[in-house]
Amino acid sequence: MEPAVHLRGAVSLLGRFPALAGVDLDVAPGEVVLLQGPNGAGKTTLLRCCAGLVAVTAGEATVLGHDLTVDRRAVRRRVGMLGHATGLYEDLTVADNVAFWSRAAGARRGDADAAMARLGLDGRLAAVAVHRLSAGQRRRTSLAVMLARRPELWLLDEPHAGLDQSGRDLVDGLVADAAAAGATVLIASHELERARAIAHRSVAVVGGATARTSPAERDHVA
Amino acid sequence: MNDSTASTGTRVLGSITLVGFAALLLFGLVLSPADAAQGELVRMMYVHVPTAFVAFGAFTVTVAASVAYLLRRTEWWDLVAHGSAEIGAVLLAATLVSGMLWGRPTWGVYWTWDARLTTTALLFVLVLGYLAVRRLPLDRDKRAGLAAVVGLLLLPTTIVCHYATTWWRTLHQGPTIARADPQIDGLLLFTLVLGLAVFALLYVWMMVHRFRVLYLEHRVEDLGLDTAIAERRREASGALATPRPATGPVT
Amino acid sequence: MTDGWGYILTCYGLVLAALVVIVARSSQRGRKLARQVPEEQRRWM
Amino acid sequence: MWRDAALVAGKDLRLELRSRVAINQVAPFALLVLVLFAFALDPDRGILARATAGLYWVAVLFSAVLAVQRAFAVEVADGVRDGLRLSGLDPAGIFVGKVAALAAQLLVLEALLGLGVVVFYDADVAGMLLLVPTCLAATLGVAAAGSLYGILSAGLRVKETILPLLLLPVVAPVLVAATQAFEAGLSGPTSDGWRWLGLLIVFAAAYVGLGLTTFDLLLEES
Repeated sequence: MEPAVHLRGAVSLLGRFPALAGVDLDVAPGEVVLLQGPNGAGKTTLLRCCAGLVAVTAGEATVLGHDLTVDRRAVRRRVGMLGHATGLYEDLTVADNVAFWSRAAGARRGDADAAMARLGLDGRLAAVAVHRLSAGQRRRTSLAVMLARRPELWLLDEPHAGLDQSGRDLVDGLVADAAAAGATVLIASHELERARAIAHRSVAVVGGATARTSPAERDHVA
Repeated sequence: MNDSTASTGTRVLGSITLVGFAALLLFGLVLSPADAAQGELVRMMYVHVPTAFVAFGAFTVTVAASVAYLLRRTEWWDLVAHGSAEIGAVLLAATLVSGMLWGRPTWGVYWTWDARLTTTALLFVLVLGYLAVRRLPLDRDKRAGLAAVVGLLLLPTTIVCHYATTWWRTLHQGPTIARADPQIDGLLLFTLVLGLAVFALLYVWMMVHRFRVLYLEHRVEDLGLDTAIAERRREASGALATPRPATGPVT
Repeated sequence: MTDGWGYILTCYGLVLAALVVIVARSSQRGRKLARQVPEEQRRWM
Repeated sequence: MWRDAALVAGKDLRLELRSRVAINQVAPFALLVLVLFAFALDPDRGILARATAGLYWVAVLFSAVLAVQRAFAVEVADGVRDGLRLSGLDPAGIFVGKVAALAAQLLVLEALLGLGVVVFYDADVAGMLLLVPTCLAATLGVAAAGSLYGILSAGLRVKETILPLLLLPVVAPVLVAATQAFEAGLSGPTSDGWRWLGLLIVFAAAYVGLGLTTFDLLLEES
């Protein structure tokens, strides 16, 4: 089967800094892969490359069948990205935000409602403006936006950061469900224990390059 | 061989330009006659009109190169647009200064809010904005894209300038050359054409040099890049005892 | 009408001086950069 | 494209409804400019009456800079730009939506300012037939040029200073044409006024066209 993500010697420049200096990575469809490595190793850039947000300047890069060195836009509507930033309009309510972004992606109204319910955002919170939310609640809203878009490739950058216990469990559940439904998931995380538990395998990223893979721990995934 | 942006071609071109300037000074200040209406002041025209023409030509090149950059995305067009705008800005400044110095003795004021003056000043400000975008500390490609869009926008504004000129009736001289005024003295016309030719040559000469300077700036920027990638790779291999490429999927 | 030679000479002088300064600075910068870039990348020589 | 435009415009108007930045901050600023002109110029009505049209449009343009800054600050804050790029929204649709929302806000502002000049400057709005289409065409032009430069400068560190430098010279023809048309309109419509209106329409068309073709690039690279 064609891999969901295929990178070979991928180089990506942030200005004049080679954030990625030759990444090799193959991820099969439906696989959950943990990217681990120190700060500044290039994990975030790697995820942004896969989302088609950052240009791959050299090497091969194919995501969901789109050759990113030719066109990095077509892949975008098929991926969901949870970054450090929320990607939300501060002055709009939670419901407004989820409705806008999911409608932009062509999702049905029911998807948005279901996503909000899944993340515990229905009821009172739905009508609260985002700038009044706590960091964890914002994260949940971003996750709801992502869930409503039904991406085929999930790119999660530190998904557990800033969440309480139930929020973390929620993230793990979402990842498991996504993988079960056939979506591919890349997680960059420092919470190794938790992330290893949901990932099929992990890949070390150091100095803008991938280094090694560890054996799978797939028993934990339903 | 040599450590400059000059080549045989530019040396020849530069020599011709210098000789041209000497001739322009000779004809403009000595040989050409005083005008019946303007007196000696007509000599200002040999600087004012050619710089204006060549400046507008330079911005036309910038606009065309911006369009070409947006279509082709090659460094060449980016450098052409940039270099041409820089030279155009200098020439347009010369146009404004010579125009003011001409206006003071003829009209009694350095500046009037006449349509053509106003719109030329406006174009100057637009170009300053364009060059400000050019100096932004951004990625080269990003900056080139933004500058190309701003450069492209010089065109609609210049067209509106033109309409404003024809609609606002003012004291500015009409387009003298286009009418091919028969009263204009032969030597006077020759000097004007000489001025045009000399400033056009100057433009081409400076353009070649500016292009090369800007090209070198990019190459100097690139120099660090290979080292940076190598360093980044060393960081990767240093951190791991046994570096080897990632294996394929485990499926 | 005055003959206005003062204006004329100022005009010519200013414009020529500005051009000389700009050409000189540009060529100086060119020299400085050219020394840093390997010869094979300066194809015009 | 039209669906995306409606979605973005609706979102922007809702955002204004919730935050009320335009009505609580930009509109008072515009009135303040009018009052300051009255202070600066001899309170002798003669000068104000003669300069009314010009002062009106200067006030509109200064306020428009603020409105543009606001409209695009929300699009680049906290990862929203990445969201837009991933959203699958048509960039041309986003442009049209932004222009529509901006134009709607500017029109409200112009109505307020119109009331202001009638009250403070004792202007006589006789030539409504010319004034209204002039406002519409000028507003469309300013909104289109503003959106173009708004997205261009929004991601830059120097956005506050570079936006007026780039935008104000570009919309200067609007200032000239709208002022001339207003002067004609304030003293009863003449053929001269219609000609300036024509120029405004050409300007608006040019910038809408440019925006449709280049917004994609600006969203990508600014």
